[in-house]
Amino acid sequence: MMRKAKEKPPNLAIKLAGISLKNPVMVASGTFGYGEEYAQLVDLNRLGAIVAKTITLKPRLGNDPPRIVETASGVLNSIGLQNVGIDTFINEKLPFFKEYDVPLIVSIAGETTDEYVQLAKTLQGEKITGLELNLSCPNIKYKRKLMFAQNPQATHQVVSRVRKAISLPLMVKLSPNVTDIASIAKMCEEAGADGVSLINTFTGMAIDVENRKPMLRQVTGGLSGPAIKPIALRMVYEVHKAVRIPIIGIGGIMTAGDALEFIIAGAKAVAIGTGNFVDPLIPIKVIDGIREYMVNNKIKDIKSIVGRLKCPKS
Amino acid sequence: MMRKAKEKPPNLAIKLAGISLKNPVMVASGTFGYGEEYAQLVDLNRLGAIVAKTITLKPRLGNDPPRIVETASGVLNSIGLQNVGIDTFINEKLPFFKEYDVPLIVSIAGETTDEYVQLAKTLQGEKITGLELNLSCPNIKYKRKLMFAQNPQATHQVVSRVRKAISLPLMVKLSPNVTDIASIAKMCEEAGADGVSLINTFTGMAIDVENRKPMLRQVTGGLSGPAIKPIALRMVYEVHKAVRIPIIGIGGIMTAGDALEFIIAGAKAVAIGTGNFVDPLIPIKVIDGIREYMVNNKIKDIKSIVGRLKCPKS
Amino acid sequence: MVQVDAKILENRELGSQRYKMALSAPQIGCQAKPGQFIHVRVSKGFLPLLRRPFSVHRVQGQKIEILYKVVGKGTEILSRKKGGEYLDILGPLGKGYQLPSATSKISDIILVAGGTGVASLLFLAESISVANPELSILVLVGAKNREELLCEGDFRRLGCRVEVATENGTRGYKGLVSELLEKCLPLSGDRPKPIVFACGPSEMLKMIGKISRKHRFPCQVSLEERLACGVGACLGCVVKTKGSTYTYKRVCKDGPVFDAGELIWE
Amino acid sequence: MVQVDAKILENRELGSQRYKMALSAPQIGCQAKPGQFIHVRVSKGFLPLLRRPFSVHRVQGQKIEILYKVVGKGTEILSRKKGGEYLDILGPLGKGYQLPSATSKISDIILVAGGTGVASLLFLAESISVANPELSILVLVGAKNREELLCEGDFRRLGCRVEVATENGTRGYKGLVSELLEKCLPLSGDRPKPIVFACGPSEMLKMIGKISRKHRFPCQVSLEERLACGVGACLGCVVKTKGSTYTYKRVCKDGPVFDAGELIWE
Ligand SMILES: Cc1cc2nc3c(=O)[nH]c(=O)nc-3n(C[C@H](O)[C@H](O)[C@H](O)COP(=O)(O)OP(=O)(O)OC[C@H]3O[C@@H](n4cnc5c(N)ncnc54)[C@H](O)[C@@H]3O)c2cc1C
Ligand SMILES: Cc1cc2nc3c(=O)[nH]c(=O)nc-3n(C[C@H](O)[C@H](O)[C@H](O)COP(=O)(O)OP(=O)(O)OC[C@H]3O[C@@H](n4cnc5c(N)ncnc54)[C@H](O)[C@@H]3O)c2cc1C
Ligand SMILES: Cc1cc2nc3c(=O)[nH]c(=O)nc-3n(C[C@H](O)[C@H](O)[C@H](O)COP(=O)(O)O)c2cc1C
Ligand SMILES: Cc1cc2nc3c(=O)[nH]c(=O)nc-3n(C[C@H](O)[C@H](O)[C@H](O)COP(=O)(O)O)c2cc1C
Ligand code: FES
Ligand code: FES
Repeated sequence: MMRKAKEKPPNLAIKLAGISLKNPVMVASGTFGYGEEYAQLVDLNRLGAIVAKTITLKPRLGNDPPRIVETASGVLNSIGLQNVGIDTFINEKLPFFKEYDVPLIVSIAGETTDEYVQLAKTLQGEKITGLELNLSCPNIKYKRKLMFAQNPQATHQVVSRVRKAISLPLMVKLSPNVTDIASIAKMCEEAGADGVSLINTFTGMAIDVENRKPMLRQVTGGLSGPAIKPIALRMVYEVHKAVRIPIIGIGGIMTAGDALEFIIAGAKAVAIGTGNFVDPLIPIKVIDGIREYMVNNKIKDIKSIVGRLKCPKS
Repeated sequence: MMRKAKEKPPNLAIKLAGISLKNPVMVASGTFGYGEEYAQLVDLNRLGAIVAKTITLKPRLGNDPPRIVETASGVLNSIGLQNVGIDTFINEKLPFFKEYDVPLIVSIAGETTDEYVQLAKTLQGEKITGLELNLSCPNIKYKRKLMFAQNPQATHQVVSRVRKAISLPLMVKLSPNVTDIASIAKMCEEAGADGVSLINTFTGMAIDVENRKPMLRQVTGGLSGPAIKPIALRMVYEVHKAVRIPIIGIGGIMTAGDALEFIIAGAKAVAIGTGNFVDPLIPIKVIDGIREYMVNNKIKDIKSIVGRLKCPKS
Repeated sequence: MVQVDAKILENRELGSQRYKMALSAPQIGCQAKPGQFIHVRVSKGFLPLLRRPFSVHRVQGQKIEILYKVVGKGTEILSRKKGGEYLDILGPLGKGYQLPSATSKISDIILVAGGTGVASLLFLAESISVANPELSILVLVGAKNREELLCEGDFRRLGCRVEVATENGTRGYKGLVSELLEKCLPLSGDRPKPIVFACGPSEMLKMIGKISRKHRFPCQVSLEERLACGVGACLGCVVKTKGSTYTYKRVCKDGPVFDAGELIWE
Repeated sequence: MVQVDAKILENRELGSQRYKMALSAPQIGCQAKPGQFIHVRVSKGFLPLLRRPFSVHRVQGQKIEILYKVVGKGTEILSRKKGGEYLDILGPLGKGYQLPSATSKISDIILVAGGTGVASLLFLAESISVANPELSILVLVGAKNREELLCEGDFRRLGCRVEVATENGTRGYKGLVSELLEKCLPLSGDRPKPIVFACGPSEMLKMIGKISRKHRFPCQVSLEERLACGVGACLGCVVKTKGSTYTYKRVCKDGPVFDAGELIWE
C-alpha cells in the first residue's frame, strides 16, 4: 500500500494528566528497574513514559527467594518492593535520566498515609514528570490487612492528602483484587487524582506438589502477564464508564493488538510490564504496530479511538 | 517399581458435606451439560460427582451469540444460564441419571432469595445427592447490580433461608470477583452451608480491534481455564484458613498436578470445568494421576494431604 | 461419537495456505455422514486451549480427510504436523446434511461452496452420487481468486456439472457465488424446484438464505461458530432459530447443518 | 549486551537428553566471558512466556555454543529446533568468573562440575589455558552415572587433568563430586592453596562452599535461580549475601558467579 506524500503521519501524541507524551506506550513500574538496565537494549527516548520501580522512604531488602514462578501465560512475583529508598534514588538513580528526553513517573509506596505524603513532598522538588501512588502492592504486609486500594476510605484519604501536598501530576495505581474497581477509581477522582493506573497484579499462588511446598517463599505473589489481560481489560472498561480522569491500561500487553484493545476499552495510555522480560523491544513494537493500525484504518489521532468500543444494543 | 501384593491401594474416597464420593474429582457446573452429552465418551460412574448445569425456575434462552472466545490460556463465556427450567429438568433430564451410580449435585440460580428457596424445595423431593447454590454467575443481570456472592448480607440470607427449607447437602458456589473471599465463605459457613465451591469465573472481556467491537455479544463474560488457576488456588488457600466446611477447588484444572495443588492448598475435592472441553478424559486422567502420585509418595489416604501445605516460617 | 488418537497419514499443502490432511480413523470413518465434523486437539499442550472443528471432507476405507485453511494459530500448528504424528480427535460430531431420499422423485441438486466450504460438500456429492446415481448435481464453487479455487476436478470426476465464480474474475463468473446461484436457478414454472446445499462464509450463507426464501426452494446451510466442547454440553455455539419467539440451537449438536428457513439471521 | 536473532547452526543430541546447540552470534561471542550466559526466547509465541538462561559453553569465531539438558517445556521446545531456524537471544549477560590474573604467582586451579555445570567451566578452562598456559588445571566432573558424563575429552584435549565421580559408581569415584574434591585437595602445609571454580546443582555448590570455608581456599560458584528479565531490572532472581545484616544480590547481574564466602546458604 502506498501512502500519498501529502497524507500526514498519524498522531500518537497524547496529554496524560497534564503530561505530554510522544505516544501512549509506557513501561510499568517494577518491570523496567530505574531505566539503566534496559538502556543498552531500548532507545528510551522513544517510549511514551517510564514509570520507575516503586520506592519507599527507607531502603527495603525485599522478600526471601524464590520470588518468581511462571504459570500458564503468566508470572507470579513476590519481590516485596525491594528498593534503594528515596534518598539513594534521588542521589544515584535520578541523575541517569538527565541524559534522556522521556517523561519519568516515580512510583511511591508507604505503609501509612503520612509516609506517602512525606515521599511525595520529598519528590516535589526533583526533576521528575509525575507521581504514581502504588496503593496496590500485594507483596507487603499492611497494618489493616487490606491494601489501601482495597479500602475506599483509605484510598480517598491518601490521595487527597498527597494531592494537597504537591502539585505534580498524580496517578494512582489500583488493585484488581476488589469487588468493584470503578468505585475505588471514583474515590481517586473525587480526591483529586489526575489519572488511574489499572491494574497491579492479582494475588495468586502455585504449589510444588512433589515437596508439598509453595513455589514462592512468601507463599503468595502477584500474577501478571497475558493470563490476566481479559480481566484487566474489563476493569478498564468499567472504570472508563465511571470516571473522567485518564486511565493507564496495564495487564498482559504483549502486542499492538493488546494495547489497542485497552485503548478502545477506554485507556488513554498503556503500560508494558511482564512484556519487557519476554522481549525488551515489545514497547517499541507496540508503538510501531499502533501507528501501522492507524494508517491502515485511517485514524488520524489516537485520541479519537480512546473508549470507542462499539457495543451492540442488547 | 514393583508393589508388594500386601500393599493396599491408596484410598481416594472422601466424604463431602455428608456425601460419599469414590474419589475427589468432580465435573463443574455448566461444563458437562446434564451428563448425557459426555456419556458416550466418559464412564460417568468413575467420576467423584457430577454437578449439573445451573437451572432456574423458568427456562432461560440465554444470551445472544457469540458466547465463547478463547484468550491466553483461558476461555471467556457468556452463556447467560441458558437452561430448560426446573420442570423440564426434573421430567426429562433427571431420569437419565437413574442408570448411573454417581452422585448428582444440582446447581440452581434465582434472581431473588425466594426463587432460590422455591427451587430448593422443589428439588428436595427428587432423587439427587446435593444442591449447589450458584450465587456467582457473571452473565446475568442482577437487580442490585452485584451478584449475591459479592454481597455478604445477601449471601448470608439466601444460604440460611435455603438451609432452613431443605435437608439436602448444600454447597455454595462463590465468585472470585470480590475483595475478600474468605469473609464471604465464612458467611456461608455461619448460614449453615455444608461446603463451598471455589471458584466461578472472573468477569473479563476481549475486543476485536479491527472492528472495534467486543468479541462477545454481551461485551463481558466469565474467564475460566489455566489462566486463572493461580488466583483460584490462592482463594482456596485463604478460605481453608478461614472455615471448617469442605472446599471444592475449581479453576483451570487440567492435570493431576493441578488437582493436587488445590488439594494441598485446602480443597477436599476438585472439579474440572474447561478441561472437559479440551479433553473429555481429563477427569479420568486426573483420578488416575492422583492415585499414581499417592502410590509414589506413599500416601495411603487422600484426606491426609488436604490442606497440608508446608509453609516455611518467614 | 468416539475419541481416538489418529495417525496422520499425510498433510499436504494445496497452495494458498490450504492443506489436506489424511488421518487413519476407521472408527470415525465408518460412522461419518456428510456435513458432520471432527473436533481436533491441535496441540498436546494447552495452547491453543480449545479444540478446532473441521468438516469431514472425504472417507476412504480406513482413512478420513479434512481440508483446511490456515487462518490463525490453531490451523498454523496443524499445518506443521507431519505424517506419522498422532492427533487426538473427537468425531463424527453434529447433524449433517439431510440427503434426498433415494425413492422420492426429485429435483436437481445444487451445491454451493464458498472457500473451504467445499470441504463438506465434496463428501456430500460423493454420497449422493453413490446413493442416487441418476440425480444430476450442479456445483457452484466460489473463491476470492483462481488460486484459491478448490476441488473443481474432484467434483467433475464424480460427474457433477461445475460452475465457478471468483471475486476478482480471474476464473469463471466475476462476482460472488451467491449471485451465480441466482443466475443458475431453473426458474421456469414447471421444472421442480432444486434442492440447495450450501457451505461457506456466513455472509454468503445469509444471501443464499434470502434467495431460497425468495424463490421458495428447500435449502440446507452448514454454519460455522466458535465451538468449545463440540458435543452439545456447553451451549457456547448457538444460533438463533425460529420458535414461538425465538430459540437457540447448538451448531455443534443440532447443526452444523440447518434448514435455511429455520434460522433467524441477524 | 545485545539482542540478536541468531541463526541456529546445529542442535545435536549428546545422549541422555543433553544437547549442544551452536548459534551464529558474533556480536555476543566477541564480548562473552566465561561464566556469562545468554537469555533465550525459546518460542516466538508466548508459551513459555519467559526466556530461558544458558551459560556460554564455548566461543569459536562467529559461533557460540550452549550445552543444555531437557528438564521441562522450555528446554523441550529448544531441543526440537533445527539448524537454519532463528532464536531471539540476549547476551552476554551477568558477571562471569574472575580469572586468575596472568601476572600473579598462583596456585593450582580446580574446576568442579556437576551435571550440565560443565557448560560454563569448559569455556573457563579454555580461557585460562590461553591466558596462562603454564597453570595446571584439575577438573572434577560429576554426574549421576557414566552415560551422563559430559566434556571429559574436551577438558583432556586442553591439557587438563580430569577426575570423574558418578553417583552410582559406574565410572571413577563412586559418590558426589564434592566428596571427590575433598579427597583431591592438596592440603600439605606449604603448597599454595588452590583456587576452586564450581558450577552445578545448588546442593553441590552448598557443600563445596562449606569445604572452601573449612579449608580456607578461594572459591567461586556459579548459581542458578529462576530468572525473569535476566538484565537486573526485575529483582526476581536474588540470593542472600552477607551485609551488615544481609542483602540480596541478583543472580543475573551481580552473578551468576559469586565468591562462595559472600553467600548466605539457607
Ligand atoms: C462445524 C465446523 C466445521 C468447520 N470445517 C472447516 C473445514 O472443513 N475447513 C476449514 O478450513 N475450516 C473449517 N471450520 C473453521 C475452522 O474451525 C476455523 O477456521 C479454525 O478453528 C480456526 O482456528 P485457528 O486457531 O487457526 O484460528 P483462530 O486464531 O482461533 O482465529 C483466526 C480467525 O478465524 C476466526 N475463527 C476461529 N474459529 C472460528 C470458527 N469456529 N468459526 C468461524 N470463525 C472462526 C476468528 O474469528 C479469527 O478471525 C469449521 C468450523 C466449524 C464450526
Ligand atoms: C545463569 C544460568 C545459567 C544456566 N546455564 C545452563 C546451562 O548451561 N545448561 C543447562 O542445561 N541449564 C542451564 N541453566 C538452567 C536452565 O536455565 C533451566 O534448566 C531451564 O531454564 C529450564 O527450562 P524449562 O522450561 O525446560 O524447565 P521448566 O519447565 O521451567 O522447569 C523444569 C524444572 O527445572 C527447574 N528450573 C527451571 N528453571 C530453572 C532455573 N533458572 N534454575 C534452576 N532450576 C530451574 C524447575 O524448578 C523445574 O523443576 C542455567 C540457569 C541459569 C540461571
Ligand atoms: C517482577 C514485577 C515487579 C513489579 N513491581 C512493581 C512495583 O514495584 N510497583 C508497581 O506499582 N507495580 C509493580 N509490578 C506490577 C506491574 O507494574 C504491572 O502492574 C503488572 O505486572 C501487570 O502488567 P503486566 O501483565 O504487563 O506485567 C510488578 C510486576 C512484576 C512482574
Ligand atoms: C461454558 C461455561 C459455562 C459455565 N456455566 C456455569 C453454570 O451454569 N453454573 C456454574 O455454577 N458455573 C458455570 N461455569 C463455571 C465453571 O463451573 C467453573 O466454575 C469455571 O469455569 C472455572 O473452572 P475451569 O477453569 O476449570 O473452567 C461455566 C463455565 C464455562 C466455561
Ligand atoms: S460447542 Fe459446546 S454446545 Fe456446541
Ligand atoms: S532476572 Fe530480573 S533481576 Fe535478575
